[in-house]
Order: sequence, then C-alpha cells, then structure tokens
Amino acid sequence: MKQELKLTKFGKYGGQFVPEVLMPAIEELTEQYEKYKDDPVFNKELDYYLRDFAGRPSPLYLAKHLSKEYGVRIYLKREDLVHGGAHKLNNTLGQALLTRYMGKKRIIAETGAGQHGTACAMAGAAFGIKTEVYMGARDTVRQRMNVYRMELMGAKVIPVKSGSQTLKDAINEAMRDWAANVETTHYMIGSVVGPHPYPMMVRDFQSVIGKEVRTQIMEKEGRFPDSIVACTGGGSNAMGIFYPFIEDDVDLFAVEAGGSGMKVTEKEALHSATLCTGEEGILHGMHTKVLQNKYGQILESSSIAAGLDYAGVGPELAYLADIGRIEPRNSMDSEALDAFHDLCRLEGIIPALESSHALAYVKKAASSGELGDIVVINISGRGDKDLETVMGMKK
Amino acid sequence: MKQELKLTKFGKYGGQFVPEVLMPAIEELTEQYEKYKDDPVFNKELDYYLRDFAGRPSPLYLAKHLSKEYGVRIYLKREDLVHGGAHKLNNTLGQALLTRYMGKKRIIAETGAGQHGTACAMAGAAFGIKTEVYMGARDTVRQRMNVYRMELMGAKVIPVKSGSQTLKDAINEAMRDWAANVETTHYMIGSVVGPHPYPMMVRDFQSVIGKEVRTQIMEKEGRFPDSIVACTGGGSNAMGIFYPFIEDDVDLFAVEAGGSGMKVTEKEALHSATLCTGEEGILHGMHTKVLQNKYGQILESSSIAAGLDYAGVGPELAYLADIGRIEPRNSMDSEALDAFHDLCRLEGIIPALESSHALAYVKKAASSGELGDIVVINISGRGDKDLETVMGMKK
Amino acid sequence: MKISDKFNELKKKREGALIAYICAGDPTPEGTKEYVTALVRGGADIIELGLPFSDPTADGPTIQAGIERALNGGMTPDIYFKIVGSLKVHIPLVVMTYYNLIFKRGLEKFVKDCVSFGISGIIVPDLSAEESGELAGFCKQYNVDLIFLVAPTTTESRMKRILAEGTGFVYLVARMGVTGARKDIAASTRELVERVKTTTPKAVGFGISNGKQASEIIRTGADGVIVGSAFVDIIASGKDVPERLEALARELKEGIRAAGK
Amino acid sequence: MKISDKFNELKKKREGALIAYICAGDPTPEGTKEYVTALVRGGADIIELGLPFSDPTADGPTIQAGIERALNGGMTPDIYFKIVGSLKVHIPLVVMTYYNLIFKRGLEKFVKDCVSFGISGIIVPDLSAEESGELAGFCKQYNVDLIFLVAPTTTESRMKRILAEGTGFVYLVARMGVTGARKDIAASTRELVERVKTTTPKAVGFGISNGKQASEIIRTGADGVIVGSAFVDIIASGKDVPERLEALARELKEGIRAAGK
Ligand SMILES: Cc1ncc(COP(=O)(O)O)c(C=O)c1O
Ligand SMILES: Cc1ncc(COP(=O)(O)O)c(C=O)c1O
Repeated sequence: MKQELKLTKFGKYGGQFVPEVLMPAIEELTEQYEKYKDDPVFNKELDYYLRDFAGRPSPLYLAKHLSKEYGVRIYLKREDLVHGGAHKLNNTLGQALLTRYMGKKRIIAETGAGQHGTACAMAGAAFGIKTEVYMGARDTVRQRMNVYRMELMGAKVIPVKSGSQTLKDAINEAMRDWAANVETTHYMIGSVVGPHPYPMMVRDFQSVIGKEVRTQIMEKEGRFPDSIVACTGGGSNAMGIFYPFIEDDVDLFAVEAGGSGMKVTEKEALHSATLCTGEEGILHGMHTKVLQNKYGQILESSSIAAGLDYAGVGPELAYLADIGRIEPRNSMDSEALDAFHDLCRLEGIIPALESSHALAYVKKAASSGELGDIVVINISGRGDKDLETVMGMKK
Repeated sequence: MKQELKLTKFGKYGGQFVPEVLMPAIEELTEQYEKYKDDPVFNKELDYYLRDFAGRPSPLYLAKHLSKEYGVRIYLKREDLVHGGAHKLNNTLGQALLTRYMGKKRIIAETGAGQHGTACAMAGAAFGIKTEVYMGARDTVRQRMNVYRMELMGAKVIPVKSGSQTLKDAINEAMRDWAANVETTHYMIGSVVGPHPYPMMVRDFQSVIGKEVRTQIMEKEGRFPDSIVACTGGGSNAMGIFYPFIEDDVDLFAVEAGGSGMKVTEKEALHSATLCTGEEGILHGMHTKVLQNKYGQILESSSIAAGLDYAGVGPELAYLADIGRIEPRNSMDSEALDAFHDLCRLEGIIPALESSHALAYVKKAASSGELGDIVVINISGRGDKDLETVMGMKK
Repeated sequence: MKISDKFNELKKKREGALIAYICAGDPTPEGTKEYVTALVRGGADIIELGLPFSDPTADGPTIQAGIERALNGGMTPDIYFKIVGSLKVHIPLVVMTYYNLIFKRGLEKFVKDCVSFGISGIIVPDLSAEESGELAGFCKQYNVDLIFLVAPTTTESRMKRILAEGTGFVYLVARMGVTGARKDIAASTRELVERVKTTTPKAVGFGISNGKQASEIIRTGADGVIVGSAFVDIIASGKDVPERLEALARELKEGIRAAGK
Repeated sequence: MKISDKFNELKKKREGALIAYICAGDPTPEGTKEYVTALVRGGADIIELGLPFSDPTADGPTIQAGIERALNGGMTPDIYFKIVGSLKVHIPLVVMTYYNLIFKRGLEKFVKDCVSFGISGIIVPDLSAEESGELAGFCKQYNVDLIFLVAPTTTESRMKRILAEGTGFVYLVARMGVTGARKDIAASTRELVERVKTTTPKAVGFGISNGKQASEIIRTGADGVIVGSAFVDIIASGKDVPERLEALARELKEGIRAAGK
C-alpha cells in the first residue's frame, strides 16, 4: 500500500496541478526531497531538532478518567506538548531543514488562523532562515496575537488585502510570490495538501507521531491499539499518526468537522467534512475530494475549529478512504465543544478544538464497539488558542 | 551542605511560623512527606505522571544563535515545554500525589496571576482531587483567562473580596480555609516558601529539573556547566535546577526582578529583589529575607513579571546566599524585555517574562567572564501568557 | 497590672474575665485612647491591643480590615508604644502582633518597651511554641507574659509543650478557623477546655459576639472570654463608637457574671 | 475560426497577433458581448475569454478581482457557453479557466461544448503537461487546441514535452510571477522567445499594458502579444468601458503593427 516515490499519485488522487512557472520549483523540491529523505545526516539533524527544540517524543498518556467516562481504554498522543502547542512544528522543522539543505535563503508560507504561520516562524528562527508569512488582512485583525507571535520570532507577516482578505487570498499571494522567487525561496505548506511532493513529504515529516506511538503502545500494552482516531482538516496530524500503522491491523478513523450540520448551499457548506461528503475535484494543485457546487466552484467551508475549516483534504486520505483503509467520520461543533469540556475537566488537559473533534467521535462511537478495546486519540494541539471561542459559546 | 530532614531550618532561615491551628497539619505533612519522599512506589508513580502527563524530561537545548549573540555557550533548560507551560506542574503533581497518599480529599491553593492555580487545577484533575483556588477578586478580573482555564479543569476559583483583593488576601483566605479544614484538605504552596516542610518539599519536587540537566549536559558536553542561571521569585525553579549541583563546582546565579529600579518608599519597592536588598524577617511562616520598611511592615514589591513579584524569597536561597553558595543578581524590567525579544527572534522560543530575567542577566554578564564558558539558563516557562504585557510596552 | 493578679482578683469575685481586643490606631491613632477607656468603662478586665502588621495571615477579614485602616491611618510601633504609655487604665494590657514586627524591633528591645510602657503580656499568633524560645527567654527575663494559643487540633504532645512555655493565660481557639464573629458556639469548646490541663487561666476566643455566648463559654469552665471582631465591627461602622463599645462590653461582662464561676 | 488560420492570415500580412483577455461575466453576464465586440473593433485578433473559478491561484489580484465580480454577478459555466454562443465574432475564441471546472463538467463534455459554441482553444493555467494527457486526448479528438504556458524557469526537458503536447500557440510567460500589468518589459523575454524552438506561434503575456511595450515584444521575435490585466482594469473602473477597451486594443494593435514581422 505504500507509495513509490517516483509516482506523484495515490491511486487517482494527488498529482501536480500547478502553473508552469511553479513546475520547476516543484520538480526541484521533489528531487531534493528524494535526495535527503533517507539521508542519515539530514535525518540525524532533523531528529536532533525534533528532540531538543520541539521536545519530542511527545508522551502517550493513558487517560484513566476519560476512559472510564467513555467506556473504552483511551490513550492520548500528546502533540499538545510539542513546542508551539501543536503537531505543526514537526512539519515546518522538516521543511525548514530541507530549505537549508537545498541552499535556499527564504521561506514563505500562507496562514489562516496563524497556527501554521507560527510554526513556520519558529522553524525559521531556529534555522536562521528569513521567513515571510502571507495572511489575509481580515485574519491578521482577528488573530492579532498570532501575528504578534510571528513578528516576535522575526517573521514578516504580509497582510493580503485582495479578495475576501482571508486564507484563500493568502494562498494566492504566496503562490505568486513563489512563482516570482522560485530560485531563492521555499514555499512551506502546512498540511498533507498541495501538489506532489507536499502530501508525501508532509506526511513523512509528521509520521514521527505514529512511529512514536508504535513504540510507546508496545511498551504500555504489549500490542497495537485496535483503533486510532485523529481529527482531519488537511489531514497532516491524521496521516502522521496513521501512516506508520497503514499495513497493520489497526482501524483508522479520520474525524472531520461536521460544523453546524450537513447542509450545503450554492456557495457554502455548514461543515468541512470533505472526506465524508466531498466530490472529486482539483484544488490547490492536487486531485482530491473537494467541497464544491455542481459547477465545480469551491464552497466556503465552516467549523468552530479554524484548523479544520478547509474545503479540500489530503489526496492520500481521499485514496485511503476510497479503498476502505481509513474510515471518514465527523463530529459537529457542539459535540466537539462537549468533548473539549470533558477532557479539561476529567484529565486537566485543554485540547485544541480541532483535536476535540476526535475526542467527540470516540465519545459517541465507543459504545458501539467499533473502536475495539484500546483506542489512541491524537491530541494534535493544545486549546489555549481556543479559549476565547469556547468562552463565547454556551456549553 | 544538604539539609537533614529532621531540621526545619536552613542555617537560621526557614522554620515554622504559623498559627497554632495549622501546626498539626504542618506536622502531619512533615511526617507524611518524610514517609513517602523515598518511597519507591510513590516515586515511581510520580515519575510516571512527570513523564506521561507533564511531558518530562524537558529538553536541554543548545541555543546557537543566542550563544553567538551573547558570546557564551548557552544551553536552555526547556521548562516552557512542560504541560501548562511552566515548571509549576512539577511541584503540583508531587503535592497532589502526596495528597492522595495522605488520604486527603481536597486541595486548596492561592494564586496571584494564576500560574500556580492553573498548575494546581491540572494536577487536581489528573488525580481526580477536588481543587479550590483562592484568588484576589481584582486578580480574577485581570487574569480572567487563567480563571477560565482553572474552571474548565474543574477547579473552583474563589474570588477574595477583602483587603487589596490581590495575592496577599488570597493567601490569608486560603490559610483560613486550611485552618478550618485541616483534616480533609491539603494546602498546596507554589514555591519554595512558607513554613517547613514546604521549602524543602517543593525544592525536592522541582529538583527533577536539575537532575535532568546533570544527565543531559554530560551527554552533550561531557562535563558540567560552569554556571547555571535561573530567575527567582519565590525561588522554586531556581532551587529545582540548582539543588542537584549544590555540591559541584558550578556557579549558581539567582536572578531577581530589578523592576524599574532599586528605589524603595515607606510602603513600596520598585523591584522584587529580595535576596539582593531584603533584610531578615518573618513572613508567610518562614524566617527569610524580606522586603520591609524599618518597622518590619512588608513592602509592596513590583515587577513586569507577575511570577517574580514577591516580597519574600525561599529560606534556603537566603541561606545559600549568606554562605556564598549562590550569587544573587537582578535584571530590570527593561533588560528582561530586551532579552525576551532576543530569544523570540534568535531562537523561535517565546520565554516567560520571569525567565527573561535570567536571560537578561546572561546578556549583561557574559562578557565579564563571570559565567565561564558554558552556561545553562532555566527557561522556567513560556511567554504566551505575557504577550499582552509585552505588546503594551515599547521595546 | 499583672495578668495573674487580675485573674486572682476575679477568682475571688468568682467571676470570669472579659478580654477585649481592638486594633491600635483603628481608624486613627487619636481615637484609640477613647475606645480603650470605653471598653474599660463597660467592664473589660484585660485589653488586648493589636499592633497592626501589613500581612495579618492569622486574622479574619473583619480584623484584617481594622488593621488596614490603622496602617492607612499612619500607625507604627513607635506610635503604638506612645499611645500605650498615655493610657491611664488600671487593668492589664496585652499586645497582639505578628512576629516580624517584634523581630525587626529587636526581641529584647520590644520586650523592654512593653515593660516601660506598661504592657504585661504578648500574643504572637504566628509564633509557634517551636520557634518561641528566644522571645520566651526575654519575656522571662523582663517578667512579661508570653501567651500561646491552643486549638481543637492541637495534639497532646504539642499541648504539653505549649502549656509549659506559656504564661499569663492560655488562649483557647474555640473552633477551627481564624478570628471572625460567629453566630453560635461550637460544642468542641467544652471538650477543649477539659483537654487543657493547667493551672494557668484559660480564655476562649474566636467567634463570640454577645452576652449569651459569653455566658455559655464561661459555663464550659473557661476563666475568660476574648472578644475582638464584634468590637472591631463597631469601630468599622464609625457610629457612636465609644458608646456602643461600652454597651457591648457591658452586655458581655453581664453575661459572664451571670454564668458565675 | 481556427487559431492556426488566424496566425497564418497574420503571417501573410507580416503582422503580430493581439490576444485580448477579459473575464466573461465581469461585472455581469450582460456586458460581456459588448466588451468583446469593442475589443474586436479595436483590432484584437484572438479573444481569450475567462471562465471564472472560485479559487484562481494562477491569477494576479487584478484578474482575481474581475473573476470575483463575475462570480458575484452570477456567472456559471452554463451561462458562459450561452454568452459564447451568442457572440457573432469572426476571430478565434479561446477559453481560459481552471481545471476543476473542466473536470467537474466532464472532460469530453467540456471539449464538445467548446466545439458546439465556437471555441477553438483551451488554456488551463493549473494544468501541467504532466497531468494533461486525458484532456489533450479529447482536444485532439474534437480538434480543439490545447494551449500551454512556458516560463523562463521551464527546463529544457519540460520545454520539449510542453511543445510536443501543445497546439494553437505557445503562451510565453514574459517574466516570473503571475498576471498583472507591469511598467516595463523584462530582458528575459527575448531569451525565452529564442529558447522556445517550435513552429507553433509564440505569444507573450503577463505584464503588457501599452502599445510601446507590445511593439517591443513583437521585436523580440514573438508572434503575438497577450494583454489581460490592462483590459480588466478598464472594466473595473466602470467608466466608458467599451470605448476605452476599443481604444486600448487599437493602441496595442498599432504598436504591434509598427514592429512589423
Ligand atoms: C491543533 C490542530 N490540529 C489539527 C489541525 C488540522 O490540520 P491537519 O488536518 O493538517 O492536521 C490544525 C491546523 O491548524 C491544528 O492547529
Ligand atoms: C514561568 C515562571 N517562572 C518563574 C516563576 C517564579 O517562581 P519561582 O521563583 O518559584 O520559580 C513563576 C511564578 O509564577 C513562573 O510562572
């Protein structure tokens, strides 16, 4: 089931749907990544940063009180303890190191709520590489703390004033920048999305999560879990924890944002459940499942968790869902909120609202037996960033 | 130089200056702590929580860019990566576990800015022990996010409306509560302060920091550092990293908050530099150095870092300073801010303003040679909690 | 006047003692003399005069507020002794304060000042018997009583030590918790009075605010009643303070007398 | 009209081609016909008519804004083909759109619709030569040109592949970056024109906004000039749009003619 590096696709999904100006950069990246991905020096250095800078390995914690409450033995993979407060840094450290190995001098990225941008700024600072982050002007106002964080760490945040002044416009602007500066600049994508080699490369960098789980669960239980549950926006934390188990007898649940319901209009979806309800299409350089209308116009997605609020999904997840290797599921905003409160109260861990979707699914599915006896939930990030949001909602 | 458990003092410092109603509780705690401190079962369980729940060991990170900028080889002890974002949890986990071993059903604590309260709430939730936190009513407004955090984790936050409605009043109220409920309740102190056995016990729980550094620095450098630098409010992160090196040839620098200057009025100090400028006195159950006026009235201290803003200091630090084993130093608000920006920009790590005082001292002292060639700085916490404060200041 | 003399005198009259606490300088140094006089007029047998400390961790909110008013009113230990010196009362005076103020003044100097200005006893709520050795030494040397507290939680071994250490009277904390006027009196008081085996008089405090309660306390076998918050509350109100202090003292003293001895 | 016929015709006249881009339905479906007619009147040889997509990642802010106006104005692929069908122009029409709209309509249906409604060529900026096989198959089958872009960064191996794959004309991206009117013309254009070794006509785009620039481009050896943002800017202004579109087209065409061939 593992993919050959030479292929740019996962089944029919994936590929490289990008403007010609970017193709050479994509080709170079593919080549360079191929060159370094198994290079012992590169990997040793990456391991060093993952350990000493990011704080890996992250623990696998038996959540006793939650297990009792939900009725299944629950282990939490604690990506909330990674530097920056989420799994995002695993990827940006990998790409920043690769940037240095490729001899590039500049990193660009786009960010929505600012999580990926912050992780880029951290990695950029750690490696001393100039970092510029495109962000919709409206988002820079809504997320001014993350803007400030990025700036503190020496990154330049470029507010994008075109269009809706949100993520979509930031992506466009970052692409333009890359097109104009391909020789010197690496474009850092924050999830397992975009043209090949990004989905593969980001998945590989995030696979450290699942690799650690393999060792940790064997130490604790002497066997693999029956199931692994991860929230899924672009899908990087999910692929990161799933991939090392892909050939094992472990059920993999990708939980998307059910938002406020499965309703869809001409322009908007009230959810972000792309794997669950999306149709095949081409977006952001990849062939994948997409939330779109009958003409192929992309819908505005919606979720209480900014990190899940995406109309596409990683192509490998689309493929794995089609062949039945992963199970796409979803949790609604209200269910995620409910599970958020459970984890805070029962375990003293404040999860990201993204991760709360995975918790919520376990809460509702545990009694069906579908998850087996031992389940690992990926707590992809901490929820400090979400306190204002939760505070604003009725429980 | 290590202290005998039977003694309640460090030289002339320390002791148990508490109302009679509390003495039995203090005696019981002393006895119980004595019973469990070397108990293998207790320690194994504590180690488990430190590892799987708190995320220990925290890395020791060679800060290459900062080393270059400051002109000395700098290792950062990354307590900012501990669950909750600071070293505080090391202690509250220890005390919460002890609470369970003592068969008590309730934890109380006082908190100022909310850091210790949050760590108590986390530990309380982890062990399923009811937790109530006294907090000055004015502080609950200023720090409403931390109040919310504690409440999310199931702790009850009790706003104290008496007096100045700040930390001091919260301490009084917590003491009253303990006095009224000694049989069922453990009072959780957040630093190496208060009556014996707290200074010793909290130091022991925090010593995990220094123990890890011993192993880590030997792995990395094959020798001990020349110096260790830690910020000092009550002194728990400092004692935690110093203590395991107390008999070694390592210089230990306790950096206090120099605030906006060394000025003092009848009622206030513009700083919190107790070791540097305080005089012997009795406060909060201990004989120690204290910021006080000529009559012995305690001064209001001041610092940009809420966690350092304390008119007392741990008695063991007072003792170690007197005998010349540690060097008391201080950094001003402006110097700490400056160093805060340095670490963000150069390393992609946002330190707590408390920890920034330690950084700032290294910045000014490195060139004197006083710190030797290799220095370990304790990054006692992360600075996300301080962003609003820093934002409000001109750099 | 010596505390023991006062208790002996009362014993002869088969009467319990009323020990009245107020904080010196609350709300200003000028008022204290008048308030003390009113309490004496009302029948107080011993005056416990607080010397205010910035961090009164052993006091309840009521007294803490009084202490704050006093400090804001400019009270210092120097002024305290001046006030005490100017009092023309013929009953024992006891200073209640926290250890740091004593420590800072110098233990010996503090005790000598007590003697010079006519204070017969010292209560230090944050000074445990374990830490009291040095101060006790000076108290013995200068013949000043050092008064200790015992609580329902006090263990037998601690009780022995405290009773051996203290003089003047033993301060029994009627119930768990810290000072503050309470509505009823705990059953534990009688038990505590019985547990405190000593020839030193026993005074019970914490939570007494009216004559009926005072009466009940004396009936448990106690030799005296300590009342603080109820007086401080009157001072806090700022209305007809001397008159009301006197009236409350009288009510309490009558309750005490009614209980006999 | 076939694109190759147009280029042959111009070749005979020793004239370069003006390829004019606007976005269909910007700002409303009703205006498009009039704008296209104006461009033709001004001298446009080929019309590149954008079919707006919600996420136009390969376009600059100017054209992106036009696309947004069109979508807000209610444009859909169905309306697009209706508009195209209603145009009575006698020059080649080329559709420029993103791959998802083609994919969603169905590759074959999309190509057949192009044929039915009189479109001779397709440009898909996010479709790389690598991914184009299937669409290219239908284009060949239905005799529609599939036009590819080449950039200064395009490697020799990719260049070969693209030139083998594409028909109609080759779209040379004059300089790095994405569409948007620029003030001057990069020296890299001549170099790129020379590197593109093919008998297929070469048209240069991205950044051309006046007659002088158009002239310079033709002198580098290009067979045509592609202008988009400059026209979209006029539409955005909303003032005298048809007149100014026509005038700019005329200026550009004159510049092109002045350069000869
Ligand atoms: C904490 C957290 N979890 C999950 C996600 C979703 O991303 P992905 O699906 O790539 O893991 C994000 C994105 O920002 C995030 O911040
Ligand atoms: C991050 C951090 N560092 C340091 C301190 C100071 O405490 P201590 O001196 O006990 O380490 C605090 C107290 O809240 C803190 O939050």
